[in-house]
Amino acid sequence: MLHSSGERPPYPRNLDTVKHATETPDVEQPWSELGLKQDEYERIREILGRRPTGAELAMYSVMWSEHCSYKSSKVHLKQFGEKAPENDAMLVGIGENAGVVDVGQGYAVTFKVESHNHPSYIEPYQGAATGVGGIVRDILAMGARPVAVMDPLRFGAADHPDTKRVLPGVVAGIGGYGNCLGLPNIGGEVVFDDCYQGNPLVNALCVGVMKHEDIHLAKASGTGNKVILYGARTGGDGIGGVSVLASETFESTGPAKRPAVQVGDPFQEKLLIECTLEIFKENLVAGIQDLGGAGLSCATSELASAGSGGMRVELDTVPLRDATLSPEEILMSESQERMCAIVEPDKVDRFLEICEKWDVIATVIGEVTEGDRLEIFWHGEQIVDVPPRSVAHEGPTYHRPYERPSWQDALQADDANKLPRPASGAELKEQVLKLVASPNQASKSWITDQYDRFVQGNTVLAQPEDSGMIRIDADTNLGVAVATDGNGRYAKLDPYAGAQLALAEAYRNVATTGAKPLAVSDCLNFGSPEDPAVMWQFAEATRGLADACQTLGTPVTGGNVSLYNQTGETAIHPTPVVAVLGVIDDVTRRTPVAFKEEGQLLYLLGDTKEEFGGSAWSQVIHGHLGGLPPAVDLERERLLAEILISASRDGMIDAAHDLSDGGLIQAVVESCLRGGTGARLVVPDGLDAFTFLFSESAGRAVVAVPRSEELRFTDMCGARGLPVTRIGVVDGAESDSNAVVDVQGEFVLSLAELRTAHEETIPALLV
Amino acid sequence: MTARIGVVTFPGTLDDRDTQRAVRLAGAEAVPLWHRDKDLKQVDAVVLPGGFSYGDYLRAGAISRFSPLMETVIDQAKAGLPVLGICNGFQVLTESHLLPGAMLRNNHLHFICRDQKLRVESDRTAWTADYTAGQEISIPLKNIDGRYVADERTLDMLEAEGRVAFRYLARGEAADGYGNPNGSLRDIAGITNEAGNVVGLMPHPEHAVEPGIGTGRTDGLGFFTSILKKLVNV
Amino acid sequence: MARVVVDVMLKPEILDPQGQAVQRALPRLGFEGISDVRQGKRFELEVDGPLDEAALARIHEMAETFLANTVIEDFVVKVEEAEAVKVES
Amino acid sequence: MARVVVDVMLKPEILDPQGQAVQRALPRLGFEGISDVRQGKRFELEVDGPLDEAALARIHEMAETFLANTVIEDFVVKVEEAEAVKVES
Ligand SMILES: Nc1ncnc2c1ncn2[C@@H]1O[C@H](COP(=O)(O)OP(=O)(O)O)[C@@H](O)[C@H]1O
Ligand SMILES: [Mg+2]
Repeated sequence: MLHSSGERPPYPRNLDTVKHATETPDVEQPWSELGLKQDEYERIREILGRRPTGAELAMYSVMWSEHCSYKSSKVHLKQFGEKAPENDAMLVGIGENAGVVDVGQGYAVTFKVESHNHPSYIEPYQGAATGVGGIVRDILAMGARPVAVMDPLRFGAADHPDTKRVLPGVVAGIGGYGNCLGLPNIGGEVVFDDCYQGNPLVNALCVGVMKHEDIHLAKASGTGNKVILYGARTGGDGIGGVSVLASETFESTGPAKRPAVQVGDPFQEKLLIECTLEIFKENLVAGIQDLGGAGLSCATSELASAGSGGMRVELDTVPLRDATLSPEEILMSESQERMCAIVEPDKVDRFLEICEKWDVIATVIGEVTEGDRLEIFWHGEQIVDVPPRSVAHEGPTYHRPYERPSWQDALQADDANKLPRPASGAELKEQVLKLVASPNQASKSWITDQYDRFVQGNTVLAQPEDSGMIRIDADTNLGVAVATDGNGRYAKLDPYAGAQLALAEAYRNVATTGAKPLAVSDCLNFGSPEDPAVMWQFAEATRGLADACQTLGTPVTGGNVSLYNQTGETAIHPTPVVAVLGVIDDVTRRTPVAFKEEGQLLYLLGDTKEEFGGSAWSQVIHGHLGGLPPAVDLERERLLAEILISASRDGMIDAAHDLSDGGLIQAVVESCLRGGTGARLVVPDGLDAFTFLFSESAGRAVVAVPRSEELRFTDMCGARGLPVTRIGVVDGAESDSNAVVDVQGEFVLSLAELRTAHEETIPALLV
Repeated sequence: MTARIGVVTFPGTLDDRDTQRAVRLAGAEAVPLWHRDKDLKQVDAVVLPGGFSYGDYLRAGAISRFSPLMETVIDQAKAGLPVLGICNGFQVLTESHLLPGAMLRNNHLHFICRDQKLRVESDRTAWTADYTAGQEISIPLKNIDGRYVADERTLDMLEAEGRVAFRYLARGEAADGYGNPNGSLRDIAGITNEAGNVVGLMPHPEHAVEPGIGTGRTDGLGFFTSILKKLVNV
Repeated sequence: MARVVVDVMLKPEILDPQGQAVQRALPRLGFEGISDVRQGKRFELEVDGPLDEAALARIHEMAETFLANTVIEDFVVKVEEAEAVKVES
Repeated sequence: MARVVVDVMLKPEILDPQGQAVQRALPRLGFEGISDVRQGKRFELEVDGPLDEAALARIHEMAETFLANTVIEDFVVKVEEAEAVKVES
């Protein structure tokens, strides 16, 4: 096995030059061990008109892996471009390291969410840490200063012993890396479900801010321009990791074959950030690319492919941590904390000077050439001579078969609305307590308190608010908000609707805090694309997301696909995680979640129907998953968002919380706990108490309205046609020990009791 | 003429720009200082901000302590230059032996971020004159190596000489910002040297200086107004 | 009672940012001639009962499954006896 | 080239929550009979040139001023030779 530590690659140690490859066409090559299929290997031979050298084979194999080439997914991802809504705010779309959105006042914001699932299962701390490191470099490579991170996470059952191993390690890794970089963590998700046992999902998002004129692209142009590799030395980290980690299931990878894991060095990355920003400021780069999966293979071929000329690289000039690395290994190494820049010759000295100032190693490793070949040399001998596009952008495309699974009908027919419901106020009360204490609904502060949310001094909102919000200009109070959401249970019941519900929820979360949703990034976590049922889920989810983005006017700007999340035959729930970015002109107008002022009126916005398919209630009380997810009404989501934004801008509401998993009661309890207040609720006419409290109908939010604003607010909702129902009042303060959640005629729960139930679950499971 | 307050950047410092903002908000001039320089650019006071200088590798503050700039800071601090060390800066001060004791991994072994309640124990330092002894404030705490330790004799001496500058407030539940967050001995959150010019603490006053941002409180502004008044009155 | 020491070091091919930071700092402190530094962990275990084969085997298993993460770390189990060339404490 | 090892441990009177956490976890993992665990650091230094008195004295000074914080930690400098009762790697 190529990547098991200590062993050498299975091909000849003596240098396999281009000349040698031409002369020895019949040499056996380990294309299969490197994850290539027979026809892919044949295609490489066809492109080159000869057999590839070992180094070329290494490059093609990593770049044509599922992870780098999106070969199974790209026919579906195309829709994000084809159906992209007109949006003047888009400055850079899909295809670059991350999309860029205009947020006004000359500012541009870039954001992207990515997965680091498999590595985090093997080595939770380092896997998660390097996941953060990777996405931060993507953002940096666009020319932006990274300003915040988020971490949507999914684990197996909360009480499973392996969750005790994986979760604390992942959280420590995300915190250890992000905290050390000085990036506030402003939100994310923590979801537990059996389906993620053995396949935890560790997604990481980063947001960056720049001025329009600072946008940088990953391309190498200008003959004679220098290629500079800077950052950490190259070691044997994760060699083969890209192809092996991302394209095979774990079943086949016993401990003996465990691939090398990358270790992150957040301190080095912090230096890389400051150094790069200073280099940008002095306008010293013509093109730039981070090194992530597939390392130098990826960076050099992508830069050359996107640019106008060719590229020549002297691979033996690459600074090494391990002098015994072969050229193939150097090309495939995934050593972290490295960047590659294209620099005009007369700017090289200044570039190197800035690197020296920040103690960052920088080396000129090559230059942009005339022509259109990527040529790589090892001690003067040519080992790579390829058309870069064929490596980076013209990899294989699969039209994998997909088919609606046979079990889908039975699953949808297993209607959650028929489950036994609580029959009395006492039973309702018991179920409410169970719900707010269940691992998925419980407070995540044991986790999120391990993340620095204050650093950089611009955090307006952070967890547990509906979206994270960052001020980007201290003089004008311009800010951006981001929320990430995904509900694998909904998506399992209906992947098309599930993806739309994920978008709708993130969109709603952003609007709830007062920001206007602008753009989307997504991380699509699925099982094996070789299973037609999984491929159907994938096709449905992408179609659903693309359609919904079109309707809501929020284009997908970039994202990531993670496949093969499965153990044996069993795939995870299809889990599209959607991030929505919004803008707010004045962050002082943001709407928090907390109910603070006694006497304020509580209004429910939107329609509540009997919708329990995939609900938290069906999971927590009945261990059930079946039926249909809540109906999607995107026009309603848009209207609700407009109302929430207007109400925040005009000071009509003091608090708001979107309704999602757990329904109204979960939202009200969270807002009360956050504000240290109680609430008295009245079941509205036409609804039964159970549906009122637990339904998960989409397109809803609860708001706290000062009495002086009541008329103005309800008039606005009425005029625009949004259903608005008065459901109660904020009453009682925790500090006076008289706060309760009182659902009149049904039950009363003290806030203290609710707090204990909500806050003690996670620590009890993990400590 | 206003006071010039130097803010040091070591490799891995995170809160330098935030500290500069806090200094400016208080009305002073913020002067960036670079770890490789020996020269303090004639500043009237120095802040060593928070972060993970050198990644906190080896021990928090251990490597920064040997920077060229710190040699000057150590000399001048002994001669009376006001120096404030926040979080990582506090760790640098103990590693430099400008302040006694040491900082260790939190007793629960986790990074902790929260709005922390503190009591200002001494208003006689250069950095706390705008508070009154006994005043309770709330400012962000965020660290993993925040457990203050020293031997009994040192602790007794600090208490006897009134050199405990801040204590974690032990009332109520830990979850709402009360309580000793990390096992620091005698609930010590910050201390001062004998002369009162050198102060170090783990929580972050520079992250509580603007309404609506961070915790939304401004309890930390007093550090910067205190030093400004002292310097301008001199 | 006996003392067993388990030394856990990152595998040689794995990046050791801590050791690297220490090594880079040394020349600045005036210490030349150290060409590499690796930083690892040392566990000192106080073992009740006799330190027989079985006990050592158990400790070895503990080191392998718990004290070290063998994906990235190597470990050595030693019974503490008269120290080697101990220079000072 | 010679290898010098510096072991740094917290002084006995200083609380070692890392060691304690390890010790508390052991019974849960089925390892009984470990009455105390302390966790410290191990530095492996590769020294260029001869390892004479002078070199060792310098390393000792380095350990005292830099590798350990003697306010809270003790250290031992050892020249690595044939290992002690090494059980396995
Ligand atoms: N892993 C995490 N990292 C950071 N914040 C998190 C994480 N998990 C949950 N949160 C935060 O906790 C809060 C509640 O999460 P959740 O109930 O999923 O929000 P919502 O239902 O509004 O999408 C949100 O502010 C979310 O950002
Ligand atoms: Mg929400």
